[in-house]
Amino acid sequence: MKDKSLVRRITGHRLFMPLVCLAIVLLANLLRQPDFFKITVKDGTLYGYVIDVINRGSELVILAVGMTLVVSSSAGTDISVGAIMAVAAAICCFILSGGQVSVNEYANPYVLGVVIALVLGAICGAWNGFLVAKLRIQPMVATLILFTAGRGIAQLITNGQITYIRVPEYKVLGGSISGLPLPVPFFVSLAVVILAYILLKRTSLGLYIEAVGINPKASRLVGIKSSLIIFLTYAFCGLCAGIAGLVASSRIYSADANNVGLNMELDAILAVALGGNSLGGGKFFLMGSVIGAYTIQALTTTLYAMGVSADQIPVYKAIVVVIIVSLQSEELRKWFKKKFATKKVVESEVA
Amino acid sequence: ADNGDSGDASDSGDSDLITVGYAQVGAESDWRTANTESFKSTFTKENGYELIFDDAQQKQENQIKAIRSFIQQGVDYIVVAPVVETGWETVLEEAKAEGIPVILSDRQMDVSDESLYECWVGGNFIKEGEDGGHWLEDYLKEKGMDGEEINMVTLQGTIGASAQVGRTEGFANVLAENDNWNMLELQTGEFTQAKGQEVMESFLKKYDDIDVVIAENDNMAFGAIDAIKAAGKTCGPDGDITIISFDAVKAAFDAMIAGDLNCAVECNPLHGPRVAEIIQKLEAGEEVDKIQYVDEELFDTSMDLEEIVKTRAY
Amino acid sequence: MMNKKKGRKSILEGTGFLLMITIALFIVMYVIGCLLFADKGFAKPQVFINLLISNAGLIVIAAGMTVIMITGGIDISVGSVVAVVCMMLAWMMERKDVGAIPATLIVLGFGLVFGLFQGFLVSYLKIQPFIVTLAGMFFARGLTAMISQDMISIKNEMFLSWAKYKIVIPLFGRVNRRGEVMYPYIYPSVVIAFLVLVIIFLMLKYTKFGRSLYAVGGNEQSALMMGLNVRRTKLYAYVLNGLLASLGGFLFCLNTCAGFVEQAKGLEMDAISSAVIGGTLLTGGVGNVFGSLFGVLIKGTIETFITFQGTLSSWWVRIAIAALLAFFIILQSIFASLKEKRK
Amino acid sequence: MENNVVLTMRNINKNFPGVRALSKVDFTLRKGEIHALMGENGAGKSTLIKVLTGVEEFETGEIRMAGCECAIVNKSPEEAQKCGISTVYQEVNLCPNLSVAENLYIGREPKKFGGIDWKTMNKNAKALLESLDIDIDPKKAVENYSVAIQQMVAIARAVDMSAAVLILDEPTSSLDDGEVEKLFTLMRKLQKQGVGIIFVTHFLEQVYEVTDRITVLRNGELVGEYETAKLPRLELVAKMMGKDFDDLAKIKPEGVSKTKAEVLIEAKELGRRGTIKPYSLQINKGEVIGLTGLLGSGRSELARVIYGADKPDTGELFVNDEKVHIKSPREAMMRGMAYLPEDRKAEGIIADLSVRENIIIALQAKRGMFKRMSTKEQEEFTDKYIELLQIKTANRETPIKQLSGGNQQKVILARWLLTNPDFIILDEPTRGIDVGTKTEIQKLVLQLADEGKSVIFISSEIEEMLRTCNRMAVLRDGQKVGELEEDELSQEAIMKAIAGGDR
Ligand SMILES: Nc1ncnc2c1ncn2[C@@H]1O[C@H](COP(=O)(O)OP(=O)(O)OP(=O)(O)O)[C@@H](O)[C@H]1O
Ligand SMILES: Nc1ncnc2c1ncn2[C@@H]1O[C@H](COP(=O)(O)OP(=O)(O)OP(=O)(O)O)[C@@H](O)[C@H]1O
Ligand SMILES: [Mg+2]
Ligand SMILES: [Mg+2]
Repeated sequence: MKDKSLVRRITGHRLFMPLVCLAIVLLANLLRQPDFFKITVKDGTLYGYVIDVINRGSELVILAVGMTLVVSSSAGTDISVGAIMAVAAAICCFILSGGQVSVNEYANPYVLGVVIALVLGAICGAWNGFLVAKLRIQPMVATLILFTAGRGIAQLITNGQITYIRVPEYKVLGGSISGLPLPVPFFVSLAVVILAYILLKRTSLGLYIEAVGINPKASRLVGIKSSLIIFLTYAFCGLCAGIAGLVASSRIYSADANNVGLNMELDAILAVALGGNSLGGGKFFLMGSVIGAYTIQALTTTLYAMGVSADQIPVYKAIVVVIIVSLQSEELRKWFKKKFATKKVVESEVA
Repeated sequence: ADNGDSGDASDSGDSDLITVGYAQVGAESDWRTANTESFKSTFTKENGYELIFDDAQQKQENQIKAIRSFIQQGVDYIVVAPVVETGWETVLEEAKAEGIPVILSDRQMDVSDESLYECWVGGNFIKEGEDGGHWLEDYLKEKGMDGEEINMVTLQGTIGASAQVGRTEGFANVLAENDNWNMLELQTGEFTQAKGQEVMESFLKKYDDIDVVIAENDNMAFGAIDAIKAAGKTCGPDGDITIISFDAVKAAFDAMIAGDLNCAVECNPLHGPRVAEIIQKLEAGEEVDKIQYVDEELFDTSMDLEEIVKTRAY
Repeated sequence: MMNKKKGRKSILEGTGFLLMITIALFIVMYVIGCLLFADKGFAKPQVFINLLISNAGLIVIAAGMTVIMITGGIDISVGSVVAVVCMMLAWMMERKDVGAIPATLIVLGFGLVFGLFQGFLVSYLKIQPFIVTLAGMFFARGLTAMISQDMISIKNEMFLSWAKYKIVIPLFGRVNRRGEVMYPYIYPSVVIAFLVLVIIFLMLKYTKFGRSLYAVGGNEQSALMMGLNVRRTKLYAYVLNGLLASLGGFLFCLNTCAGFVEQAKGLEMDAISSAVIGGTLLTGGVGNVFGSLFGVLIKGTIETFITFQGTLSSWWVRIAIAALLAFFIILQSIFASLKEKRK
Repeated sequence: MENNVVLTMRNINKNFPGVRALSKVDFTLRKGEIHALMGENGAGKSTLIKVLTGVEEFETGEIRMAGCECAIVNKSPEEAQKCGISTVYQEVNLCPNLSVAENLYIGREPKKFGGIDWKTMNKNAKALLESLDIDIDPKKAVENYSVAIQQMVAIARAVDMSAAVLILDEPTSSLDDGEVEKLFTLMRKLQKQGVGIIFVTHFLEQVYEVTDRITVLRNGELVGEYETAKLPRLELVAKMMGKDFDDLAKIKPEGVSKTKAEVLIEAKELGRRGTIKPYSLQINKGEVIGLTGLLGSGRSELARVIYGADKPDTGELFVNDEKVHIKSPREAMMRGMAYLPEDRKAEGIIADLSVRENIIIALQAKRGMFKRMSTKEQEEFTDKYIELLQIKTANRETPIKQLSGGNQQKVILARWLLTNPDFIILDEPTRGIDVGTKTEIQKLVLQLADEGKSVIFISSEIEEMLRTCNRMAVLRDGQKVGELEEDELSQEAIMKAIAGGDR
């Protein structure tokens, strides 16, 4: 009896399904190619497919955190995060290179570049927030503006060139430090997740965001500034995109306006959904989104490892996504339960 | 220019300027930016041209729209760097009906009627691929490895892009002549550094003994270099892995000078002057060749790269 | 007295209002274009007609998107569906020697089945439309690559004759540089697009299914409790949309006559933004296909502005399009909130 | 099956996670009978109806209808309608974006040439509404009308469709006496035509006025079925509550007139274009002011501009003699105001949040974002109010949307009491609340006043107002037309003032 309730508590937990899905993806690997889980040590850092997943998934995790809040508070998605990543990367490289196409030392202090990039990311987010919260434009349409303009702005900043920062320290954010067992991006994403978690749990912001997302009218009447909350989530999402942009830029020690964060917005939204969050706003599970992000990355890395051609990967991705979301579907579960229940009744009647 | 229509741009203002509409692909790479710059600096008012520039943001639909718009604006010449090779019949016929000559740049067009365009200017991607292959043959011979089993992988460009198709095909031609060459896997890195790096990481985990990496553009080669280093291996002339790349942008010279990259096959983006030459010929009523290759070279670490890079425009 | 005031208010009420703003802004914009680029011939009828010719496919797709958005859903797979439709057409006709008519029927059937599948996931398994169609988007794009990684040109004669058949409008003739008289012309795709628009308009306004779409979008729970079959309504909406997406793809293919992997990337965003500009709400329950037509035309006009301008760098093009889009969206939102205040 | 029976439900069981909503419930509906379904909040009335009409599935049991050989199971309201059951659910369920006419006829639109005949539909709608004395434009979207009008529209729809069975789940909760009377006339007409009507209400008078039979539920179990005429009121209440019930007529301490005339809130020519004409109103400390008027007379609007829920565009507001500019509910709240909105579903509950979160959210917002209440504190408060207001919920973490209508209302009330306001606006606080609790709430209001707090009390029930209010403001067509002092208050005087005969 007690066991059953424990099982039920575990299976009923909101993170259960997302975790199961991640486990299934990993398990499939174990069967197909056991060396997926082989981890060796190179230069004092761990090395292997699993580490790749953790490493490459970092930007997605960071974006998913911001996206979760946006989805929760405004019942809409921010499709401009990929473009904002490019903008942040561009401004950072522009400042550090002083306008040159390629430099071997910083033209300006590193901190300056990073701070301005993050501020600009937040400003882009704030612009989205202004459109959504103040002008009441539907989120997807509001963010369509920066989605369209973002890469243009990034190109404008870098004058259409890929700007290289060939300074070893610049690669640290997206690389690894010997002595640190895991790549740096993982720690960056960890920091973002912890920061967001503390912000949401130590203050009542999390509650406000959910309330506004579920019923903005009622929230206003209980004294929550709905539009301010929505605005803040977008600004925060922009900030997250800025951080992700810096990591992505550091990986290639350059700003590639066309390709930094390309199509990342879709994966970020997908991560939120795979984490068991409703895109209709309201209740959110931050950890679910994080797990969702790793699930997507695990899938991508797996498919690469299996040698699936990159332009056919989407087919497999689609199939896995459909299976995962179907598994999480309330309706399907109900249907199974009913089938199962009737069977049980029949059995008991026989007995 | 001849006229007939009151709305034509050629009639208004400086009627002695030749109006050229240039439908560019976009600004997706440094190569492309250099290509655009070459056109903008060639077709200036001082040189007797008026350039109407259109950027298609990598979308064919947009280019078709732009060409239709050029026709309505009554330009004298239309230059197109097609996003893709296919699907131009209808709109080119519209241009033909209006009597506007069309010149292609960079990529070719697959049309049933060759008279729909005047000529094509661009690099020879197949030759680039072959050049890369032949360089490798020589290089291996030099190192005395010509008899050995050589394992290689390819980071392909965006599948379907002319550069990808041509370079893959060209290299495959050379590959077929060398029985000891063993192509382990081809995978697309979509012409980007980040993807190139990701794919290379995956290759390195799968195969322990990669000798050669063919990167179908420089950016992917940079990604591959990082991945190789992260895996604790070395590359370049003194390293475990030989890397051949294409395009030869300035950053590639930096990589070769740094000793990370072995060889870069040039893909020349400076088409503007060549197109201007052709237009002058057409204005003079002369015939022009249908296919016009621009000159392209190959660079490797045996050359005096420091000097060469100073002369490079892109 | 109160009543009179109410009567006047009702003119501004309802879905018609945003549509009116959209149309008015379109006209203003077009006139500005004519004045700005008078010397370049912006005012030529063919310039306007080209908007329709180049966007015939998009018009049909936006109509389908409008239907979906009215139910409160979204479909971001349409761009990929267009790609796969074009690829299938090209591949069947060029590689497999299938005739143009059977090939067309097959792709329409494909769209139907694709829509059915997406609709099933959305309405019966209650999976969020964005995610379902995101998966659909991935799937269709990947499928395109699986069919062929080549660029395939369509050379099928019957197909090309459809694509190139000019319907000449014997008005506003002018003489071209060869001394021939040129009349404005349209292609059959424009006629098909308009037919589709009219049919969808009538369906939305005059059939039970059409009204159910609005009811479901307005409040799904209420629609259910009022005795509508919400699931079936949504399912049919996605099936219809799938069909329209493939038909749109067919028209798109008439314009480009080719199939390749990268085709029609981002077309879904064009369709969504066109519908929104035309007054359709992403939240559901409000929308009009003719609004979406004007949405398409407005986006087309913005692009035409930029080609006529003709000196912008690549990045300025993106920024300019976005700026005009922002200007338009913000203006619309201001008008809408003014109306809200007056209420 | 007896031959005059149209519907029987036998042994119906229905569980929600953690709640046994219905257990072995039987129900019989006869031809041409009006059958009241009674019970406290959360007794399972709405659930029984939802089970019957296919909104919710049930585990075991049997439903039979006249004319059908075998047991039926409705999978959706659509199927129920096909069986001849038409329903008005407790929460108004209309499509806000569609016109009134469409809401009336959707799914059964008049056709012409194969398409919908809009002209006929609008004409029919107009006629149907006029038969109920509702004078609104059927072409306008439903969202333009107040809850009460919407409720009338929903009723009109159900009545117009009713074939064999008509179900009305608390249709009268937001209607005034006049409207209720109209509804009853209609019900009687249908009764004569042989339609069986299930009627849910918490108003005992209404039960005794129209119904023939009563079925009482308690805690999801059937208490019994009685003929209305043979069941005295007090006995009915006792059956519903499971215990005896002291008479609630006199709860207002007679003669304790409020002598303190300290003004807490004063509105001077406050108004908002299009909704409420400028009015002045004084609210003293420790006073309960009632707002009365016909449907749509602007009672809610009057209150909303004080709270800043709607921004006033003329006039001034003074709190404690200090002139204030309240631009948002938050500012009003910080000045010690509270507002329990009329439309519970749209403006009250935050559906997916738990009972606990719904209760503490206002106090949390008042304290500020960075002063998060500890979980322990939150739980203590929640438990206190669940106990105090007898909120029926599986536990404090249950999402509020899973509570019965009346219990949701109690949660919202708890939310505001928790903020310890000086001035509270209660817009229809007893809507959908059972007799027992209703008395509790009325007592609570008086207790608040005793503590020196001021209350604006809006209710469509005049008796309730008489019991609680010290003073009443009368509204007509968005205009305050008068005030009635304590000693003038009587049913008659109020009716007169509302009707506007001699004023
Ligand atoms: N969707 C649901 N999920 C879980 N529990 C529910 C749900 N709907 C109702 N309940 C529970 O079932 C019980 C019966 O609720 P029901 O709505 O039938 O009460 P009711 O008699 O209509 O009360 P009221 O007079 O307040 O409307 C309540 O305890 C309620 O909490
Ligand atoms: N009979 C009616 N005809 C037209 N509009 C009405 C009618 N009744 C109400 N309304 C609308 O409702 C608004 C006022 O409703 P409000 O909610 O303030 O009324 P109320 O006095 O609070 O009554 P209740 O709360 O019982 O609905 C008016 O502005 C009007 O638009
Ligand atoms: Mg109920
Ligand atoms: Mg009211």
